[in-house]
Amino acid sequence: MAFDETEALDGFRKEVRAWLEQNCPASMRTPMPDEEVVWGGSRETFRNPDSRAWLEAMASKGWTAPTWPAEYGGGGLSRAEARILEQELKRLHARPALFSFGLWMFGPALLEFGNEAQKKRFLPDIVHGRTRWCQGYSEPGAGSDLADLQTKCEDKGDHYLINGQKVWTSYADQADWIFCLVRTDTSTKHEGISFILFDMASEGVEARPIKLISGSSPFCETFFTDVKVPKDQLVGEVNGGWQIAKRLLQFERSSISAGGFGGTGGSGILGPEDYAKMHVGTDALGHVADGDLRGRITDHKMYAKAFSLTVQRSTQQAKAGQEVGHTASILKYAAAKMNQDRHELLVEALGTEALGWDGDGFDPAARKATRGWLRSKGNSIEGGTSEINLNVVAKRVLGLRDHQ
Amino acid sequence: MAFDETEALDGFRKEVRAWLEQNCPASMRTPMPDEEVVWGGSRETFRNPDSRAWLEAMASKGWTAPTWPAEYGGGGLSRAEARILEQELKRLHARPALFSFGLWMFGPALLEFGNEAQKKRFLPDIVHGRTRWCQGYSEPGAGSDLADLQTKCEDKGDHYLINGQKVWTSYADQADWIFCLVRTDTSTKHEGISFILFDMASEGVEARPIKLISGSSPFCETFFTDVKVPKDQLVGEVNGGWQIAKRLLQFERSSISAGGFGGTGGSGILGPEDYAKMHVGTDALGHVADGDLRGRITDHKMYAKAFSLTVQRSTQQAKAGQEVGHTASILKYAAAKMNQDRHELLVEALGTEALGWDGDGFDPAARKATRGWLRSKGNSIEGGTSEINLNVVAKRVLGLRDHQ
Amino acid sequence: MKDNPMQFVLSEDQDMLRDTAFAFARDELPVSRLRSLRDAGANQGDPEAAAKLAELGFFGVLVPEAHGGSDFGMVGMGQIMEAVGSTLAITPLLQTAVIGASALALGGNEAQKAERLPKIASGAVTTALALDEGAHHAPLAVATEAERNGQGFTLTGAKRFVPDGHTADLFIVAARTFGQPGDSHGISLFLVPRDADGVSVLTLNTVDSQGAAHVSLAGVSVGEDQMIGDLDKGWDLLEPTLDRARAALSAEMIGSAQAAFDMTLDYLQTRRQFGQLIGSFQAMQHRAAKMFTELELTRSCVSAALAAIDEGRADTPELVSVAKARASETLHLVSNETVQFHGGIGMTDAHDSGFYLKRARVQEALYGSAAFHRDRYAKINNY
Amino acid sequence: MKDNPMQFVLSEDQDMLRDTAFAFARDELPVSRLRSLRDAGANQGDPEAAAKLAELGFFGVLVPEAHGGSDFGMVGMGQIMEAVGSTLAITPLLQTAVIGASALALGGNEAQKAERLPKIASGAVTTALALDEGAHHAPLAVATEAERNGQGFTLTGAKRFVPDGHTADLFIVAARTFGQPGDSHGISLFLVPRDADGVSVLTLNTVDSQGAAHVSLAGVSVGEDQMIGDLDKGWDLLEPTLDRARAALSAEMIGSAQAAFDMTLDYLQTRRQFGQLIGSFQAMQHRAAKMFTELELTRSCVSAALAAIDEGRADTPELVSVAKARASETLHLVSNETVQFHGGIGMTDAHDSGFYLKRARVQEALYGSAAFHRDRYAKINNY
Repeated sequence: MAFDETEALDGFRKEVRAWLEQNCPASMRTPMPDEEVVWGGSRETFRNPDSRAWLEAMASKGWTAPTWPAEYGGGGLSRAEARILEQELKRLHARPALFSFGLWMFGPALLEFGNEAQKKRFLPDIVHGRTRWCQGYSEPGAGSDLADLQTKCEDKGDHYLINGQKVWTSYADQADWIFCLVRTDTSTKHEGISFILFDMASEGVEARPIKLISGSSPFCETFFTDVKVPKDQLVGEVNGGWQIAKRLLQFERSSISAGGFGGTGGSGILGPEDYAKMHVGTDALGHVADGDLRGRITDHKMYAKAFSLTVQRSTQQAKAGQEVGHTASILKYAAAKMNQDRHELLVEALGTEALGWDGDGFDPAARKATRGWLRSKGNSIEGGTSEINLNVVAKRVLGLRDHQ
Repeated sequence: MAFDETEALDGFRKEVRAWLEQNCPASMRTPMPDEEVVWGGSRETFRNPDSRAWLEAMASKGWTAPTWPAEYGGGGLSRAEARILEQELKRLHARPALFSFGLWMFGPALLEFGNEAQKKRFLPDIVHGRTRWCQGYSEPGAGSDLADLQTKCEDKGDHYLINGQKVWTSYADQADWIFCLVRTDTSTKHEGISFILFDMASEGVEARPIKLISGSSPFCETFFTDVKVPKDQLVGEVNGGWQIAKRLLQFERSSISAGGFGGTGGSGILGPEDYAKMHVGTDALGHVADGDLRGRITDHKMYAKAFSLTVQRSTQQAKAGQEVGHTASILKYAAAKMNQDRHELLVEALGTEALGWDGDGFDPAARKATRGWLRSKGNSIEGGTSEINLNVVAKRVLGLRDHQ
Repeated sequence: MKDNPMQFVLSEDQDMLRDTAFAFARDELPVSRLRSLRDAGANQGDPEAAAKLAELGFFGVLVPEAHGGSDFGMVGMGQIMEAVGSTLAITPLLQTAVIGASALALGGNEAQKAERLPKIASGAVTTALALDEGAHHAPLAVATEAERNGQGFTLTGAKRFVPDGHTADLFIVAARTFGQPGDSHGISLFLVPRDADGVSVLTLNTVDSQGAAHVSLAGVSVGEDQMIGDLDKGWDLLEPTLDRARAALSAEMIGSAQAAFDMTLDYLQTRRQFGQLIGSFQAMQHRAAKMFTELELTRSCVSAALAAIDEGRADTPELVSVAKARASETLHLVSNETVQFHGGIGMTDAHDSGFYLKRARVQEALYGSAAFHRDRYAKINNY
Repeated sequence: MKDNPMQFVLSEDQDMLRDTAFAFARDELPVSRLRSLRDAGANQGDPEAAAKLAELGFFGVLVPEAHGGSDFGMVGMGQIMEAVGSTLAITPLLQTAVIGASALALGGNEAQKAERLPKIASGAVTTALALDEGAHHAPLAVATEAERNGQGFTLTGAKRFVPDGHTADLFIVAARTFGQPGDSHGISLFLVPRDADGVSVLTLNTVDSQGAAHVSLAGVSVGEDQMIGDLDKGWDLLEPTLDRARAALSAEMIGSAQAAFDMTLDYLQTRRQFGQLIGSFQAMQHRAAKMFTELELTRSCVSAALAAIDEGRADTPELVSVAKARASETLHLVSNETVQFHGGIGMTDAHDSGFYLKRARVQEALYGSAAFHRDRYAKINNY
């Protein structure tokens, strides 16, 4: 890197550090409890008042979207500068100012596929956390076969008319706007899909939260009945939505296999081995008395170790510019298996202690494990089922063909 | 049952018992070592001279094939009489006088599909153990897809000319004659197959024993080069061989899942738990010290117990006239898994003691287990692979359909 | 004795009983009933169902005719348990018709039998076994003390997760009259009414909505005549009673597993993806075929365990452990695959998959997990 | 220390070494070579291959430069082991280049290093670790006695299944100078020439045709100067040496597993059944994808174990046990599926499937089965 460049970056670092010292409230430098996460949008309550100031400060610099062009409210930073900002934020243990599907998924896609007017209109509100977006993809009839979607979008001359139903719409009941896949041509499959945006407050939109086997969830069923949508809210070409959709899925997949949403993080800090020692008992050496269970717990822990080592390996190899697509392709499947096995072992080690739902008489941590166990069953379904993952590995990675 | 009938049967029993006392040599009432098994045919050596007398005596009564019509050398017994003969033979712990694919597989099929001349010509020699038969079914190219066979059979006017290759032909190097599936029409698949018989001593027949990963085996590769076969040795209609073949397969499948040939019987009398106690060691209570291995051994033993109980159950239900096809359909698959798991655990429990091939330094019983372990890998392949078994269960039993 | 095979074919009477039970479960106790009880708060049992079961005489199946039962045996009881298991019905059958009836019929004295058994057979009284004190089944670990006092014993201890503990009229309490936790000698069994002084019951809201209770005994005094079986020799009565409970539970589990599998098979034959029935994908077909294989194998073990008890076979404990362990593994597999095969819809509370998954883990944990019974089987076989 | 991630990306030199090793294995030591050695009687090692490996300097990878080695480290050694594992080559690398070199480099005194290491690096001397005395790996169970005599020690005992015991020039014998079998304190290591008085070697014909030997020591006297490491403290040297052997063996195993998988994948893409490539059947595709997943996960564990040793990480033993256990489970799965996927042809001696299956069980048993390392991992993590 040329000398003056390095110098410029050093300067930038100083500047950032000073600004953060100035503008990052003390409470924003502490670990963040779930309820203080800021998702933005019209329903945001800012449980912790400092989080509002922090968001406004960051947004004023465009640093909630550091690499987006400044003209759309972004930080306009180079990759190098963005990395420095990231490092400095880490240095302070600063909380993320904003969680947002707009920042993670919709924004990047709009930058790539949207027209000038759309970018000017929607991106700044994302940067400032004024608009919260949700994703209208899955449908009851479609499931793994996403492109089989049926939500109808008719051209009514001066507007589009949308009728249909979406499912698994995360936070649809909390969002202000939705980016949505609709069918504009019923005569073909992938080539009949368009990508459209509309206000969740529009006439004819209804979102009903879905209750899971593990209890309440961020997911909704979302119904559209004669929803009118201005024509300038369709992104890209009519019937050209599928490529935008696929691009977006990449973001979603990666965030799930990295243990992002979907609660793959696991439940509580105690592992199956701890609960086994506690409830099954220990032998003279202080080891889990049941060697059968102990062996299965260890088999799982080794699998989990192998998983985290594989994440480290592919990250390092990617940094080194090596091809890691093959390795990465297995992570979603393995992450689901790992988290499900872990919870099965937690439940087994906890014995009857894991059989509580609510009310008294059970250790709350154990109840959390029970809910987590039920929720983990979704890991091999959400964001592409394990069966689909295995198909992809077999075909794209191993080069196995379909029946001819 | 009518009175006089019962009386007749009692009479028959007395008669059988007296005859057996008379004609079953003492040494034929003792457990039979492998090398004294009598397969008959021109190469039979009768290691134990008594076995020749015993075969001749039984054959003279037609009791090697009790229910076959007397005119073809059989015993001409009713089911009820045959059962009595069976009971009386058991009572004496009498050895089977003859092992024979002719008796078990070819004979019954010929009775059903052969013409009068063929029955008169071939069946008596089977009853008397004068002709030993082998089965020419599988081919290198076909594998699971048996009907894909390519061995060519051309009509040369006064004879057939056969060219091609068979594989997995059990005891082809020991047999006198072969019953063989050949292709008489290349324009269709199942409807182009014929069932033909010929002398293994014919010009152009060569049988080479196949060495398995476990060592020597009864299987052969069998080559046919311009083998001339008289036209009266084709059974049933030309191109009508497939239904005969299927009928025969039923016999083979059942005998394999019952642990018949293929050595699914397992190796030695000691089980994995015994070797684990011996080589892994025991705890203060005298239990296998490694709880991990102990649990997996027990899981297997329970599976084996479940298997034998299932065989008992379906046998009883069949006797009671209940439909047991569904239950029976899983036995071949389960038997293979059971025997393979058992041998894997034997090998694991034996540790380095299971790593011998031949020569000194290893317990012979352990070496037997090692060979048995290798041989057991064939259990999920021979007589229909486990994959084919699962397809059959899914489609015929569970009613799942193919892609439409 | 071990060699003559037990009876796998049902008698005509047992067949009829099975048909009756399945028809009743289907018509009167469908899964939708569990759902509405759950939505109404649940964890209160299902008295209405219990009353109907009583009318059918299902509580008397293990009660001698002399005491108002039909003495129909475990094979018969197993058919009923399988039926109620298939619809996840909430019933007092396991705790009352199996455990209560068995404990008294096998170990009660004439006075106790005459007083209690008719009420059990008629469904007038429900019982619950208060045994385990930790989170895992460990019948020998009983620490609850039974101290002699003038007219009988004083019980002090805490029982965790007592099934039906929140609804039963009468507890069968395992307590220690001698020795240390871990000893089989020194355990005695006592009948304790739920309303006795010193008994306190904490109702538990369980994941499967059946409910259960922690029961604590703070100096509860019981009369000499409330002891079932001989002093210090409760184990001789407790173990065969537990084996009956385990066999009956295994029958309930095979019923649940079969029903979940049938529901899944139906979905495989109707749900389409990529323009094909999902049941036409070979990977799904093989997994379904493997589940079917496990079900068939396990069904044989359950039948054998039930028959062995009726036939008084010496290898009963071994066969019971095989049945419970295999039933646990099979139900575990099937209940997981049921959710996975149904995909997203299977994850929703609106679908029944979750009910089978939740009940399965309760059934697995009760009276010994698969690992417990593998260990027991190995001990019996001395390795 | 445990938190800074170890190095997964190969250096340029390591990459070159890997390429050289794989090219050499492919060209000079293909599986067909194992077959011809086997057909010729086998169990005699492969001196010709050893000579070529020596020319390439592969015996000196763990030997300090001062003693004629390249001191290239375990990551480098692992690349070579993976390469020879991929073709099931018969080599003295594990016993000599890994174990012999490590024991002397880590624990030898200057004189021993100066005398022995150059010969090891040049391939002039081959070594074999005579450790286990039973059928299962149990390094603490050493019972062989080393009794003090005038000028040194007298060794008496029997070692079972010593890899390369039938070919090596020099044994590294673990013997007890103090304490009881089971104690780590009291084990000492000695160098014993195969031709020493009292040493008798029984060559074993093994299932994988590599051969091995039972070695008995009947009053073998060794000089004080033949002890490696400190008296009674052999464990401090033996354990890190074993961990290097286990990591190297795991690398060999991932090489074997990957090669068997590649052979199977090739068959899936060429063999037809029912008019379709067998690799186009979904059940086969899913099983292949699962094997690939296991291979990728295990590869990471092997790389981590090798790197951890070079980086001197505190969690090396734990990572080594993960690598060996996972390598065993993965190779076990792949070697079985290789035969099954190939069907009948895979069962014939004429096909290579059997060679992978047979070698796999030897590799699994050596220096701790998966169960041994699960237990070790659990102990290290105190549960």
